[in-house]
Amino acid sequence: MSTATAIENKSPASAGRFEPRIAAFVCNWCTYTGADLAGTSRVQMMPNVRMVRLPCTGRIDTAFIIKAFERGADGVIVSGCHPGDCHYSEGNYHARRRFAMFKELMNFMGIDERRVTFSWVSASEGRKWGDVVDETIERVRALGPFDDYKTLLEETP
Amino acid sequence: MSRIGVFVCHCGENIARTVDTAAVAQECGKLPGVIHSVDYKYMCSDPGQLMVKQAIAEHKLTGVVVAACSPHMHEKTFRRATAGAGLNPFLCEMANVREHCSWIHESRTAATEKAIDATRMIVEKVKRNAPLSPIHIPVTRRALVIGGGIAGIQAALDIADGGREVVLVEKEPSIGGHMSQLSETFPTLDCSQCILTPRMVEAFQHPRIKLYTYSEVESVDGYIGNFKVTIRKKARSVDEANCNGCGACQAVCPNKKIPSEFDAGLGKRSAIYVPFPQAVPNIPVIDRERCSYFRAKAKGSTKVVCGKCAEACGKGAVHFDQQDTLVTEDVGAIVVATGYRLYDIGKDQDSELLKGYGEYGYGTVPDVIDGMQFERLASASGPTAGKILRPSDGKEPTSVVFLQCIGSRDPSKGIEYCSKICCMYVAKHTMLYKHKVHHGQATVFYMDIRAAGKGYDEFTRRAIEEDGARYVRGRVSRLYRDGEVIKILGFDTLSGEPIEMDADMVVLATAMRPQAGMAELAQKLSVSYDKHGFINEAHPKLRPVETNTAGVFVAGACQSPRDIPDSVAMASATASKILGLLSNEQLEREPTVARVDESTCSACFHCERVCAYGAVEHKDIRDRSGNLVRVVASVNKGVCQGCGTCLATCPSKSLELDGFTDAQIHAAIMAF
Amino acid sequence: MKIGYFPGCSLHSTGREFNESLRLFAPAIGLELEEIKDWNCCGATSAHATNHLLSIALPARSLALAEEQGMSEVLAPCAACYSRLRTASVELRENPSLQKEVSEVLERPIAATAEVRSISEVLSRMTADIRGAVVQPLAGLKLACYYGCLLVRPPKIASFEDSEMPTSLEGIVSACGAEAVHWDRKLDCCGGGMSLSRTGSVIRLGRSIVSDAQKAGAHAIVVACPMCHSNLDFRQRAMLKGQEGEVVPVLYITQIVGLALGLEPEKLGLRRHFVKTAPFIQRITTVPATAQEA
Amino acid sequence: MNELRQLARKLLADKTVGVVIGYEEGQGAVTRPSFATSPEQAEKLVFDARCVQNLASYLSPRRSTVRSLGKPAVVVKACDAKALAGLIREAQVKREDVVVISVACGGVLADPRSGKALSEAMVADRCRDCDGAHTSLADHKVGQAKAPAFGSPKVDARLAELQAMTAPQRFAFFKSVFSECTRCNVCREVCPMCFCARCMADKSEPQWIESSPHLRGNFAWHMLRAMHLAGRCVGCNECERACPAGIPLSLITRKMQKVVSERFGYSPSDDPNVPAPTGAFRLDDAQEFIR
Repeated sequence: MSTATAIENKSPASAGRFEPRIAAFVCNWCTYTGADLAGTSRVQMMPNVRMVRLPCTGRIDTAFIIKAFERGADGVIVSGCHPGDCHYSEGNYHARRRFAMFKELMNFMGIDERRVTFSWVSASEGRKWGDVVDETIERVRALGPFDDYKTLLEETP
Repeated sequence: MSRIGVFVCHCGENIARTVDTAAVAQECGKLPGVIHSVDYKYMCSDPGQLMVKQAIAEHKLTGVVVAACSPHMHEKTFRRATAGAGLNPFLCEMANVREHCSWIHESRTAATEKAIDATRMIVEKVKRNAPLSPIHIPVTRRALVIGGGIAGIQAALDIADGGREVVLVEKEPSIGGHMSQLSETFPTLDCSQCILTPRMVEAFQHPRIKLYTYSEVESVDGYIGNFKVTIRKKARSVDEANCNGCGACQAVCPNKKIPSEFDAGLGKRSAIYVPFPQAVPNIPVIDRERCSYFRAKAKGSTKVVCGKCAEACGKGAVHFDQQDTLVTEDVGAIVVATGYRLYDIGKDQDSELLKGYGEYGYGTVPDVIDGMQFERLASASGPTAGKILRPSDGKEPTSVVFLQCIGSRDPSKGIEYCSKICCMYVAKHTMLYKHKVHHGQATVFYMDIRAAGKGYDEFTRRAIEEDGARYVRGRVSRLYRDGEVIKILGFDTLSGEPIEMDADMVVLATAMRPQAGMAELAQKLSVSYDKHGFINEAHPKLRPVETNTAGVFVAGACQSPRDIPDSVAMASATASKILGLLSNEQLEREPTVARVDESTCSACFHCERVCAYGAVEHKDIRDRSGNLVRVVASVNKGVCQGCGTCLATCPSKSLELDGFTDAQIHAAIMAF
Repeated sequence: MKIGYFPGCSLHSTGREFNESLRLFAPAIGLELEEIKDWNCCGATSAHATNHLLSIALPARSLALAEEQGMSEVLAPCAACYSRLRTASVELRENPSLQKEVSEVLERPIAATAEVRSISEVLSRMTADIRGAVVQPLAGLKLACYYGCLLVRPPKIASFEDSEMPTSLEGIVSACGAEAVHWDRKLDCCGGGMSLSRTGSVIRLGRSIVSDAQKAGAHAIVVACPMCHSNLDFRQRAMLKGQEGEVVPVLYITQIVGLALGLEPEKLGLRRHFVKTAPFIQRITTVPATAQEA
Repeated sequence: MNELRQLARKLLADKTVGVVIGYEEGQGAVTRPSFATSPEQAEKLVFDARCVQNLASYLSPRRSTVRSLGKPAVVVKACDAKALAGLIREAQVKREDVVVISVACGGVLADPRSGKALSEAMVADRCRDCDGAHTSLADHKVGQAKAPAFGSPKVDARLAELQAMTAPQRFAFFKSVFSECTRCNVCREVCPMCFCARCMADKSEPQWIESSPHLRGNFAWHMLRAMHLAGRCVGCNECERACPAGIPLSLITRKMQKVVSERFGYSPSDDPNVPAPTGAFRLDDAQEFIR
């Protein structure tokens, strides 16, 4: 039995519960470090998040979020430094405007905005990071798989 | 074709307990482009690093992925190992399978699955990593200090003593700043000028300090290590080289009734003047606004009016036709030490935030003065030769009331912060008053007594217990003149009783504010500042004397209210930072910086607008014959800090951030 | 000028003369008062100290009625009513969720579009009209204009003029031909609603106000608040017990304007005061000739 | 009309400009953009309710052919002026490099091919909330400005309808309209603010927006287009007019315009000195959606 099959068999998904796939785009200085702290503090959380580290939320293009959905994400977390804490002073302020517009656009397009969590998690908020992760997973789990988006390609007339 | 090596670490049991590291290595070994995939107990150990180095050589790896702890922990370690094997260190990245995986999950299957995904995403990213080399920028090994108060003087002396040249710019005719106006200093009551004057002279005579007084910074170009500063030397109307400071010109000046800035308006000076006897340099300046010669000229009169000073000068040093001159200085680092000014309680304010004090008659009640004026009254070199006398009638006040927090800690007046020094100097004032007027009674209205500092609380206790200052916790709601006395209506919040009392003189501990024009200066330096105009430090705890612009540092009360020891400590801290910076011929910087694809840049300059560092420049594209074809954006690698905000803002995706390129991020998402 | 009118309870009881005098002279300066139909208590009594929602909802109801009745401005002469109405209006505008909540409580929409004005604001806007309508200039009269607390404070609510150095009443008084004296107690507290519960305090506070007006040579104190009036007028005898100096009549600003417009003191309610106003009225009627010439 | 021609003639005759960008009669009773390079050619200029095109888009540096004709004078309506201001704001056009001829416009037709007269029913939606005033950018003003009075834009009612739907209903709606999109890129070509030398949608390495006309790529395209235009779109609705698939693009642009206005207090302006909301921020920007 290959390892892959072994994983498959023991995967929680096989227990019948839907396990959403969540992509996380986080800044290096606050949230990534906060998630490191969650690790060193052994804050337990659910394992459904896959993280992409970026220097700053200012770097996070909304195309990343769309691409994540295209690649089968059921939910997305975008997280960075609290206002005033940005390592680059202002990156998160620019990002905040961009995210505000994107959030409204998503909602308008009929993409359930609960699929995306925007959060500020500082380097000292390991516990908060765990909460953000678990809340997002539970919320997206309740919403179910994002089949609407996943099937877009096949549904094209 | 990529040749990636994957190295999965057990971290003893830290990772291996929850993550099936062998399975991770095995699965990742199957990924296209991965030609070597192993797991090991401690990748960061010497044998572990050796494994990486040997694999690079043996398998001719083009990229290294270490699935281990956080990159914040060991990225440097593995990049060093990678470089040691002759591969560009930036071709090595880490997948975080400890802090972000094994430590936070219990399910071995789920954690293993996650570790494989995380490693795969990094593998795909690394396939698109490019070799990068650190950026080297040359350094001009001199520094500029803006502001010649105690902070600026200290910074200049420390840098100069450390062996680097300093350009010290002061906008007033003399260096010395506010400290030169003070009588005695807390908590030791030593004479301010006695400790300051030697420093001023030392700065003046220092072979490595170039002093520009009566000068201001006109513009600043460039970036860390390479600033070009234009300084406006305002026309003194006196030839600095020729003047010997004899003072004959001041003696003959007919216009002697001008309120002296140095004496906070309580004393008088002439139109040609040296601000105070110990001024450095001891060279007068003509106040052109008030000099009869210049006033007549400004009115268009062709007749020569006055000119007595020029006649009196034995050295022919008075030059009425002197003009402002601009000089340029190249420096590698800059210290902002522009100090403070005091809140004016008047009706007209220079900021919309500030409201003034209508309840204190907007500053129109006689014998209501501010702390600096009291300093001048108490100073032996002051207008009353150190006697405490009321400005209105010269009588000795037998009751002086001191009000703390005037403007400070009062959002309704526009300032919510604490000015920090007032509790201490008010205590000092009550003592100086008691020492000079033995039968006098000092009363202080305070909100809290903030006397944190070495010997500070003892000092305020002394004011109360030994020198009998009466401290009333509460605010004064109204002040007005009632015949000879000033009526004070207030409230004692400890007893809960309203207070109505008379005073002969009232001293307001008005809030400390940044100097006028701070916003303009900060913009010239592209450093950030708060709504009050205080310069923002780069990090409130860990980078307290740096600004968000590399190479620009901040010292003293222009950053927030500071007392003398704080200002001096900050100044020395900036000096040590700068000496470190200037110890190199070249600066080396991480190559995580943005660059522009000039072929697709549309020159909309959105990038320029979002750049917090002013790193985006306009670049002219010319054809072979030198004709301007178009303009594009260009990133100055010396200034860019690598946040990448410009990338997400660029509509045509014409910017890239080395280390975090779109292709790298895209690949990671595609591997999700 | 037509304006919505919120008299409030005081102007129907202890401050009757405030209401009567205003209504009496208003037509002469072209001020048309349109009383809000079915207005209710402003909540100044105790609501604002007991329940925040109630303190907003009570005045909000009257404001909502004003809106329904098409009023863009509402004059509330009583300083306490003014303060409560204006507080409600400011808070409702700043806080959409409160607006929603209040609207639900009232079961009617409320947008707080009607601007709440004080008597000093409205009359100081109309000084030209007043000046034009004066038939009995109050020349030679020295008046101490007294603001008290709520007319100009807190600054966030009563933002119409400088809350630490207001001058609107002085402007109105000058338009009537009188001289506004410079004095120091015009913003002091009169004791407000403590008249019955802490009479001692009211007398002590009032004494300092009245004495300062005496010292400034004022012939009368001018007020724009029924509470100030009742404290300074009704308690003045007690305040001045054992003190030197003449009593100082306390008049509403509207009575002053009424006198200048030549209206009968009787009809302006001047006979209802505790501090006799007859000597004061005497002064006016003896100066007209000189004043007219001047 | 004579006034316009006279002005164009003069500008061309005294060589103030090399080209006057305006409108001329086209085939089938519609007007088309006109590029008059000589005083004689100025005679063919017309302006009336059929002149729907946003001529500011011809000033975009992408239009190198137009640029080669020399310094342009451009005929602008109030809506076009906002686009021109946008181009100046974003450094694509220098104010001094263009002569602005503002024409009084009482509204244009939604469909100039209809041959109908301008009326409440026939007017272009964007004219409904236009004040019709001459732009402050105008170097020359032609005609007496008058505010068209056509009631509020119909797009707002449609927006409200969409807003009233559930999210899945809206998703279904956009799926149905985007399924018509062939990615012909006309919306981009006609947009005065789409001046990028290389559109991000044409970038292939990496490819953020799939280029084939399937629903997944279409969603990415229309969402990212909306993001790129947010705070920059001037609401000229040329994209919607030009779209051969009849996709109601103004729903999206109008929605984003409202978002930007409500959140950042910015509305399209014909003053190039009014800073755009993107690339700027306020410390107290609302962040109720951020945990």
